[in-house]
Amino acid sequence: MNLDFTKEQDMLRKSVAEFLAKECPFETVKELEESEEGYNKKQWKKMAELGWMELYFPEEYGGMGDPIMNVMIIMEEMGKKAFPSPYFSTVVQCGLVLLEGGSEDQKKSLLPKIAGGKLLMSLAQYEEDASYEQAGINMPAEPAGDHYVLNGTKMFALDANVADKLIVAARVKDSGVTLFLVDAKAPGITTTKMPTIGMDNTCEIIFKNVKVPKEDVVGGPGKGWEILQKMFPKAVILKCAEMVGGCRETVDMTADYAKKRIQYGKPIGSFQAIQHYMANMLLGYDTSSNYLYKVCWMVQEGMDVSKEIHALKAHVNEQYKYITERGVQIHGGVGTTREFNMGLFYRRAKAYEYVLGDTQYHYEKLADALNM
Amino acid sequence: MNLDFTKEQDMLRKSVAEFLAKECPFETVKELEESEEGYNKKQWKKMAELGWMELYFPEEYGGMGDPIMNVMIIMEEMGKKAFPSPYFSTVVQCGLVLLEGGSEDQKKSLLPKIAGGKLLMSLAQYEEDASYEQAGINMPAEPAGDHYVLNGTKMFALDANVADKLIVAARVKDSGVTLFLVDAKAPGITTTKMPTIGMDNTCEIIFKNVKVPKEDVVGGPGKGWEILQKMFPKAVILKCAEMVGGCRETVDMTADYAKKRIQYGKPIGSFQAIQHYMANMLLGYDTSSNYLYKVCWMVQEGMDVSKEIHALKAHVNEQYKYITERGVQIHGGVGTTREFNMGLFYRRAKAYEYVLGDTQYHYEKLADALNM
Amino acid sequence: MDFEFTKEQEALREEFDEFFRKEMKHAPKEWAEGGLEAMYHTDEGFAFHDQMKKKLGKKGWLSRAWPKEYGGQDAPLIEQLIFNEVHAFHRAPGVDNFGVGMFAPTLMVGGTEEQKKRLLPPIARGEVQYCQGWSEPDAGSDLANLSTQAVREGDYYIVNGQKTWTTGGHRADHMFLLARTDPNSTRSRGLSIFNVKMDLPGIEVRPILYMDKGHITNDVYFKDVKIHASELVGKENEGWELTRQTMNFERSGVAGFVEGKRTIAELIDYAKAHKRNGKKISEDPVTRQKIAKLFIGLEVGQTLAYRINWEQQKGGLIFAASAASESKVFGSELSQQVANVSTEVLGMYGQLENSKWAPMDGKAATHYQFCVAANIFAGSSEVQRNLIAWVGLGLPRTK
Amino acid sequence: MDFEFTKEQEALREEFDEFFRKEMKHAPKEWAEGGLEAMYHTDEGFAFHDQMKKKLGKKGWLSRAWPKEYGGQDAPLIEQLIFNEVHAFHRAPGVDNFGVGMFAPTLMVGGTEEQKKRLLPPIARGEVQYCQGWSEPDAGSDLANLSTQAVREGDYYIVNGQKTWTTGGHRADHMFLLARTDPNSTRSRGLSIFNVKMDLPGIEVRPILYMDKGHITNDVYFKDVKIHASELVGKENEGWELTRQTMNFERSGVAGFVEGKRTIAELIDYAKAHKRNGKKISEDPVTRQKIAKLFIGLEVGQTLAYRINWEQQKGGLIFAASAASESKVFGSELSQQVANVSTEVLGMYGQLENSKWAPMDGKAATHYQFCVAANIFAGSSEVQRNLIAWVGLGLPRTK
Repeated sequence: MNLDFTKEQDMLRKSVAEFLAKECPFETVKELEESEEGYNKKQWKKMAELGWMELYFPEEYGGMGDPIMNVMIIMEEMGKKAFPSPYFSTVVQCGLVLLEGGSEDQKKSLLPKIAGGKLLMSLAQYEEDASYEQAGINMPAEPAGDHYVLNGTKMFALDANVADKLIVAARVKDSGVTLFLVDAKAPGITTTKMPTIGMDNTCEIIFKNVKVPKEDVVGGPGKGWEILQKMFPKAVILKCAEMVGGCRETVDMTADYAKKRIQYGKPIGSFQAIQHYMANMLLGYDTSSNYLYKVCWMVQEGMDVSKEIHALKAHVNEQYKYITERGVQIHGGVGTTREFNMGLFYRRAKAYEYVLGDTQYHYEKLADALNM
Repeated sequence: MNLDFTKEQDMLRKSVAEFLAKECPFETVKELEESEEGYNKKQWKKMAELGWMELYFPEEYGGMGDPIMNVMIIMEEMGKKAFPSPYFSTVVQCGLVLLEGGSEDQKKSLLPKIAGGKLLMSLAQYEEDASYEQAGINMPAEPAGDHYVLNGTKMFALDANVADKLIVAARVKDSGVTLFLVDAKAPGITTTKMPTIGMDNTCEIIFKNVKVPKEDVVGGPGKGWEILQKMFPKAVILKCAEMVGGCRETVDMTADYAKKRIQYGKPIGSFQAIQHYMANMLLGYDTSSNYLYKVCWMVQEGMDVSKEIHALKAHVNEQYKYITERGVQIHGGVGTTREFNMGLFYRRAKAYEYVLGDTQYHYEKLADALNM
Repeated sequence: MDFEFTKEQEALREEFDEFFRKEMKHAPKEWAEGGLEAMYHTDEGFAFHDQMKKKLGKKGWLSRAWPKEYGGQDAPLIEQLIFNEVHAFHRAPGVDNFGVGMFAPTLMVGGTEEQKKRLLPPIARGEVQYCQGWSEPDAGSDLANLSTQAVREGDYYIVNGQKTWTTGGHRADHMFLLARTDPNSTRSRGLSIFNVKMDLPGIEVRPILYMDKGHITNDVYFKDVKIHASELVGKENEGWELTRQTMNFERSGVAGFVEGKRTIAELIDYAKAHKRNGKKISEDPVTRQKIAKLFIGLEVGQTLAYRINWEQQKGGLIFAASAASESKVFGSELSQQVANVSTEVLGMYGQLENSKWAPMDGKAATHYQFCVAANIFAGSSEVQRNLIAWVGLGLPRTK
Repeated sequence: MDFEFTKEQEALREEFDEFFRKEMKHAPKEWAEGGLEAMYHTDEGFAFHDQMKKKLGKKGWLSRAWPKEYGGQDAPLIEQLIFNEVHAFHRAPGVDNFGVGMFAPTLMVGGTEEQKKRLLPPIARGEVQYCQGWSEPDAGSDLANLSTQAVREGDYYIVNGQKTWTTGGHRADHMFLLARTDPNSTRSRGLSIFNVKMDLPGIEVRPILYMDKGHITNDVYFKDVKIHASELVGKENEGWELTRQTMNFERSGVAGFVEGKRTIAELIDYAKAHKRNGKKISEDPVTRQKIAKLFIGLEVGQTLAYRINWEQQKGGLIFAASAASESKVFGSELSQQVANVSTEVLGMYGQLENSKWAPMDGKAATHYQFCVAANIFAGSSEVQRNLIAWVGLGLPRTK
């Protein structure tokens, strides 16, 4: 047992933190939130240059073959800064789908582009009934000669408005859920940003007779759910890392405020009610972060995490919401304002609950995994 | 709208409180809990003399025809003193079943005896699967000439160990749930007290070829569930009254303690954490008592309470548990002891949750009533 | 004990209901999201409020519970409660809580005859819009720490300082201001109340944007603002005591519970009408129990509000003071639960702001963001719990 | 970062597991309900503990993590954690936490060579049973308020006063006592630690019965008790400081999380094996989610305990101190949740004390009664949260 990060990992964390502190202070975060594109292209390019995107891709696809824990560190730091970018959709979700299910050709052609910051991607999985389950994927993909034709509507697709390519989950009759690589600007595609509490790039995508060549199926017809399931635990861990980073920042920012803000002649952090809220917040962070590290390690080791992955997402969902909610409460009025930064985290906590399954979904899946 | 009790009701409350304070201090409560019979016969006789048992029976059955709110007042005061007696089983549950479903003969012969304190009764409804539902009543009653034969086991019957008569819910083939008046000492009946957290008279009753004459059916074959349902809202209100009384006593006793107990040089009631717990406790009491009064009034007026009765029991269950649990916490060590009285209420809160449906049951029934 | 409304009261309820049912058909689309943002953020929303206010004024409904001598109808407090229930159910605007609910009582208790005659009628007629000048940057929960100064010079007071969290300050034409008139005083002594016109020279209103960029509250700066001495309400230096005498006006908090009930009724409708994973959302037992719990809270909260109204009517101020704090903290935290459960039951749709995709006009996401403010403003939940412990239970008042 | 146990550690776990699996077959029926009551209430229960303690002593497992110079094996703290996990999983007795866990570290840090040689071996061999003489009627959460006096007279200290909540005082042959040796001192200064034989003249032990009549704790009265000066541990008047130096012994709280996991595994088994209203209890979604939530708490708690153990091993005492408080408060409140959910899932059976009718040997009802004590004793949840805020976050220490 060795629960310390390596020196290299500490250095990586430091470099990410320094970059973000310099490149994307909270004022910039708010500007990006309000922009149509929702991210900054120059920052994106620099991140690619720093190697953040190629990090965990195998060397043969232009990557560095780093363990997932290094990506986790990057995501934690992004979470601390409430940093908006298509990293999760492109590098994590679509990158993993390609890695787990793509053909050699697909990997060789796309992964290096992702690694180089030259390709943005979005995963279009969910549909109108907002189900996280396989059964919720019902958009038809009709075979027609050497291609498929997609018709229907995808919802809640992250960063589809800026993506170059989409990975679309659709149902092929008699085969099942199938993933398609689709040009985001292909004829028949209409992408619209939906206004969300996260002020992020959550999109509706309407497909009208969109043709996809058969060679752009990822992993073969009917293999879609299996591939998504392979991506799932890793993506959960990395989204949780982002949330845990947000928890840490919220705890720190709130403790600072509680030490400085004077009411009734003393710092509000000396009131027992505030101390007890903050004790709970720290507990929420410490349990979340340590469990994150453990489950990340398990995935890295190839261990079964069929229980742990649900426990992790549910716990982190609930703690992030709790910590940011108490963070607002302790800050009082300023915590509710756009000017101050507390609201950034409070809003993200709710938005991220919906990414890869909300709490109730994970409770139920965990109960399944516990053989109940 | 007039949310005050009448002067007569205030006087009734006072007289009940005074009687119990004199006759059954907490030391006596503990002795009774430890006794096999679980109540005091002399007290019971005096209560009858004071008219507590005849109160709400109609005059033609030896009663006074008082409104149910007066019984509610008695139960609230009993709850304050954690008073153990077969009042709920005999007067409330069985009294109401007879009133709602009994024949004139049955009412005329039994209600005056109950009113006079000369008859103890117990309702034997639940069975091995511990269901609160009609479908949980499966003990067979086989017709055989001019009688029925009961075979099976009833569980969680209150005060069956001291009862003279039982009302037994059993299933008659092709008719359904049927109630039987059964002599508690009839041949073939074995009654055993079960050790419970409430240290009360919760019993198992085994029936082995117990013969019951057909005239001892209450309300006719297949009428059992309907009669139980008529008893149900009134009994819930009165059990809730007992719980609300316990909430009040706990809040008062804990506030007193918090004002007197010194730690770190000042009363613990001056610590913000304790103040906030106690604010929640008072809120729990105030919401419970006012809602109790309202729903009791509705029942008294013959109004539909199909939503309210479930809301009431669930809310009072949860508040009684919360209030007593925090009561123990604020008392610290002494709150956990047999010598001090806090534990009496803490234990009862859990025990009473199981009477007439636990919280989860009532949530689900309320959802039904909300047409979900 | 009797919870029944009289026939007259039921008729009144029907009259209120019919009025709002009709009027709310004209609500602009900005109104749909609900909450303070609907009222203060957009011109359309505020105009809707302003028109409704005048209509209510014409009906005399803004001042029904006021004494007749001040232009009211001496209606019992229970009628005010009925009005509040119907008003809340329809999520209607038209009541300027700062003017009608707070400043008018202050005037009735502490104003001069001249002030009452001059200031009450426009409030009753819905012609003015007030804001409340209390909070300051260093006086949030600790209101007694106010530092805005009002210095007497001849017939005027010269005011300097900064107010903050001034809800609707950018929409108001009047403020009732709490300022320090005794420069040597500390804590709650030495404060005075003023009626202030917002267009006086030296007053500057700057927006504070909410986390979702909504404009509700403001900073209000005073630089050598001259306020005529006739605008001092009550005795100089005794403003704090005066505000404490205005508590026996309807403050049961019933509105929040009624509105919550409407929200969960809408949520139930949604859950019954929509499927997820092939099953009606309303069939999911966990969802059912979550909603059942909310309903219970709203039921018991509403009943507590009735009790508060009753005790206020009787003059039982100590119970009413503690219980009003109970109603406030219970109501605001319950409202937060409603927001939480709404965003959960709607699933991914719970994150959507008002748009063509958003169920319930995006109320869930909007409410999720605004509910936290309710635990902070108008006495934080911590302050309320302190008060309940002190007033309701007599626990020692130490900070 | 690496959460893996070495092969040697896994073998050790296996060895512990085999031992307890075998030994627990001999548990008397009184043991079934679990908890402190099983150990201290009945003679049979205590005898089982006592025999197990001697067996563990013989194996050297009570002192594995002690330094070799004091008879230990210098085992890394992680091995202690493994032992604690297996021990907790089997709900086994045999570890006198007061002797092994608390007094032995005190001796190692502050005892004289003579004391270490005299007192540590019997503890390591499981031959003695300690109790802790700290709490007093006026010093519960506020331990520094102790008033029991120890006055030096010649070679002896004369002790007068009263201790309370002395867990197992009626079963112990020794007490480690905290008493005031400087009569002019207040608060935490002027206290000293003594090793006290319980059979000394003038010591009287009187039972305090728990709310269910169980005998676990005691009042212990001291009347002119003569304690030889050689029993003073550490420097006179510096007992408080000494107790604070013993924190780097395994105190991760892992045991509670492991036992909780076993309890919910049993609960799941019950829910799968029993039907209510014609459906397996385990199929009820509300029950499923309640149990899932408990599992999550236990998982993350256990992982936090690993972190604490790791930081202690590294000597990261500040984090470990704060996190040990976190583990304590989280663990005890979670244990309470386990008790709540158990009594709920069992339905009416949840109220049954150990008897032929009671599922899980009546553990649910027993646990429901005892879980509240865990939030109070050994540092109440309020004290723990204060400490977390002060130590873990540097918030100002005011009371």
